[in-house]
Amino acid sequence: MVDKSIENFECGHRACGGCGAATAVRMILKGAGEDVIVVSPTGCLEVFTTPYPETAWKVPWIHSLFENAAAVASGIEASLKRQGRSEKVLVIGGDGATVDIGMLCLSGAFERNHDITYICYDNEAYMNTGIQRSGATPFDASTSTSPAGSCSMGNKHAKKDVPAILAAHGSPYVATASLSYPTDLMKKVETAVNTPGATYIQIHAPCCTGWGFEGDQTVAVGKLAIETGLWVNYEMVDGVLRKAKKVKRKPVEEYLSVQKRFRHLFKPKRNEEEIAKIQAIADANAAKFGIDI
Amino acid sequence: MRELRIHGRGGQGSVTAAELIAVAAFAGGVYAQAFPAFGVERRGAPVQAFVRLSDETIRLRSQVYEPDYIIVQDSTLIRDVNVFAGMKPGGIAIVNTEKSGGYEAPEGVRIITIDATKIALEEIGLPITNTALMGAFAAATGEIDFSALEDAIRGRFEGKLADTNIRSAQRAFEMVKGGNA
Amino acid sequence: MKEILEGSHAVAEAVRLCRPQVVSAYPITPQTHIVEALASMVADCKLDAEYICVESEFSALSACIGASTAGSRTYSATTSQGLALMYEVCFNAAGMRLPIVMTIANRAMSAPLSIWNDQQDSISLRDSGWIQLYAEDNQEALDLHLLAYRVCEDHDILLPAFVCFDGFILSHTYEPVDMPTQEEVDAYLPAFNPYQRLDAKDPISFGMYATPDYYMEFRYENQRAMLRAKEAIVRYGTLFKEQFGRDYSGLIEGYELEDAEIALVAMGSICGTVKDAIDEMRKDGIKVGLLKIRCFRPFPDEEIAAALAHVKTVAILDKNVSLGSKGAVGLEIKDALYGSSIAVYDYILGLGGRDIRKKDIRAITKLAEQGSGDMFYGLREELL
Amino acid sequence: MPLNIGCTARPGRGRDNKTGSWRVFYPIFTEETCTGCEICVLLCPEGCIEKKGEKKYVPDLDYCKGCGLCAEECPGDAITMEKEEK
Repeated sequence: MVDKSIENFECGHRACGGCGAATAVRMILKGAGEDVIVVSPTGCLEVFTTPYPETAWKVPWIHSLFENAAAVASGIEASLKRQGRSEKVLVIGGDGATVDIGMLCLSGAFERNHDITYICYDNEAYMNTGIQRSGATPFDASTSTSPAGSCSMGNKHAKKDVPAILAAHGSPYVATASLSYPTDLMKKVETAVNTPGATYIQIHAPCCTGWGFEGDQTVAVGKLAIETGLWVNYEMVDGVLRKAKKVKRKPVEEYLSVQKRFRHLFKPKRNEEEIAKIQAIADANAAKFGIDI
Repeated sequence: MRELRIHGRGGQGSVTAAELIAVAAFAGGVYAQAFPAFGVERRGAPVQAFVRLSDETIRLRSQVYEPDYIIVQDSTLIRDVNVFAGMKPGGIAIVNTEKSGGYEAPEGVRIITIDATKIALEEIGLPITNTALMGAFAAATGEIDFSALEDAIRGRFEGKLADTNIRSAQRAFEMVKGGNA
Repeated sequence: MKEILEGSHAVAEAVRLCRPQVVSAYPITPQTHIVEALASMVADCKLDAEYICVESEFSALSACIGASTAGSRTYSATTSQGLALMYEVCFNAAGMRLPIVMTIANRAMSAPLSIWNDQQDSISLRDSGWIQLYAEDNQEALDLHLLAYRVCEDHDILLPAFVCFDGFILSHTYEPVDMPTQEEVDAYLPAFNPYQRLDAKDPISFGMYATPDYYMEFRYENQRAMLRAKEAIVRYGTLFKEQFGRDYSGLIEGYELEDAEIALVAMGSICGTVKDAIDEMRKDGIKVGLLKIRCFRPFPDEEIAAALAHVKTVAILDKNVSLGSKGAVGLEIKDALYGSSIAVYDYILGLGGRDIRKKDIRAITKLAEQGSGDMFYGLREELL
Repeated sequence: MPLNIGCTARPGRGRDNKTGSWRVFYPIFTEETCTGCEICVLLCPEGCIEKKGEKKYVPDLDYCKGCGLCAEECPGDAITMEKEEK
């Protein structure tokens, strides 16, 4: 049972007002419980929480490098095992560190099936360095390295399906969640942490600065992702899809139109062709996960 | 200091031979050093391994260029490799061959030929010639005791494999001792 | 007890005797025999440790960082490209002040690909904040692991260390070593006592970032710890001598150096060949000696300046080159002797496994006598 | 104060950084319409909203950045954002 009173994230951190990652991490730490060690790769979260000597972390926490969090976690887990200690090892990293530069270490840790939980807060670009695209950036999103232009519609590729990749590693528990659905998120973290072996959760964490919306809209934007089918909350147990959140789907433009990163799809004129492509992604998600009510 | 150079083909156990000779010599109270000519050669390619034996600590780390002894695991190597290169006068060359000789060695080098392949096939059932040649080396040079060699082989191989290898070494040892090689 | 075994296995035994709790390594030639031996020890319950079969060297050292911060004594081993892949992690481990010990079976750097020995790999990490010790033979390689853990884990030091030994030339060579017992090693090296660790009962944040207000001071503290390590190596080397009889009380060693007019300076396995060559040259009346550097980081500049103060000529044997400049040891020696009238010449040799013979040492000594140096020695002119 | 070896810190000084200075709008909580659901407490990115009594939730203005997420998500519309004017 998740203890919502747990508060292991200190005020005074330097996240943007309305930061999705900060909100998600507060929930993650509630779901994970008190007996936990957190590893963070380099990224927004790491930077806004730990300028020496001010740490926002009230649980033991370590940052080593950008791409090695899963390997550092592997070493911690091995050490704890050797010492007979009970702490759970939890990685909390962004999508850049997870789906791109840290993929090698992530794959290794999951193949070895260390008893760790890896949580990716997915804000769909490299926010720490100024909103460059990542392997988790959605199709057609404009970022500083996949800018929309007179002959570009933004990011040319679909999101890398890391949950499926890690499920294929034999992970006993893989889930997706959204900060806009806190109860579900916290329960999934609790489940993942208490499942032996390498478990993974990818959390949709809207970034007001990077995506271009006001900080008070973070939760609302996250909800729209779910309601349009562009983000699906599901669980995979031993590689088998168990549960996906069903919705009465809205058209994708309701999600796209509230974010500056998709503004080029609507201005100077509405681009029906591109919006249709994104709608097709949502439709495919709906078919794959059976989310339509 | 005495130096041995072993010529063989990848897979014939030249490095193991060097190591076991060093182990046996060390057991006899001698300071020994064994190392391969480090390479990326695969099975079949000509390879070398080296042994140094001395009554004092060996500090020298270069390869062996002027050996007192050589072991040639396979006489077919002689066609392409100058196995006798740099041999010291008074040196001993132990050559595995079915022939009885006819090799051109430097002045003063004694060549001992032995059909180690035949011995190995009969005793081990496989053409593993290195242990027979170690036995021949022990007999020809007196650098290592046979009992020390036996212990060294037993330290590396287990059970029946050790027994057959020791028998192979013993036969070669006795042949050379008896002047029948 | 004296026994004869392969250098890699001697190192693996030394590591076992040091009781690491987490071993994390990725195989690479010529380091493989060490990590294979350790894996066997774990499989046979001869070493009570977690052995993590990581997917890369990068992860190998990263996992050591995790295990070390969680409170375990850790070990890894690598060489060449593997060490280069760890580059970033090396700086990180040193900055986090983690007493990780890692064996480097020295090997050349690609390209061209070469599996053979020189010391370019560890030398290229000279600025990373790791203590660097170089072994002349397998006894020293074995012993330096004990010394390294003892020094690194001192709470006044808290630095990681490379124990470097030449790939193949030592790693694949059988030679006798005096293997200490577990009781002896336990008496020398106390159980791991982490200075601070990840612990839910006492949460600490590790690996924070430092703004310009703090960064330089952290680097300065790192530098100070490195300089303190000089004294610690001498202290624990002396302790080692008292307990085991083998003398590692110096950062450097002299051989026939007291009355030498020409000093050769070298690191690692080449020192043995140099000593034999010196014995021969001495018989011919050449007043030549060796200054062996055991500890390259921290660099014993004052000790070297004092040891070489009386010589006329110095010839440095560098198994590395800082491309566009000189050999790394040569540069350091020239710095240590700055302002003196000693002629100092640097020779790049033995790169990529090029064999070094006594006659080469004689030839270099002659070149130095003639005032010719700062060159690659032993090039095949017909290829150039 | 001497540096902590290895650039580490224990919890405590995180609160030294008063992020209240970032704020342009500040939240006003109305007890009358509050349902006590505590979604504001949960969603606040700062974690700076404290329960002080029945339906009495108070933001720590030393840290509140004024993002307005609490006001936006409050199901009872019990939180409104007002501009900081002096």
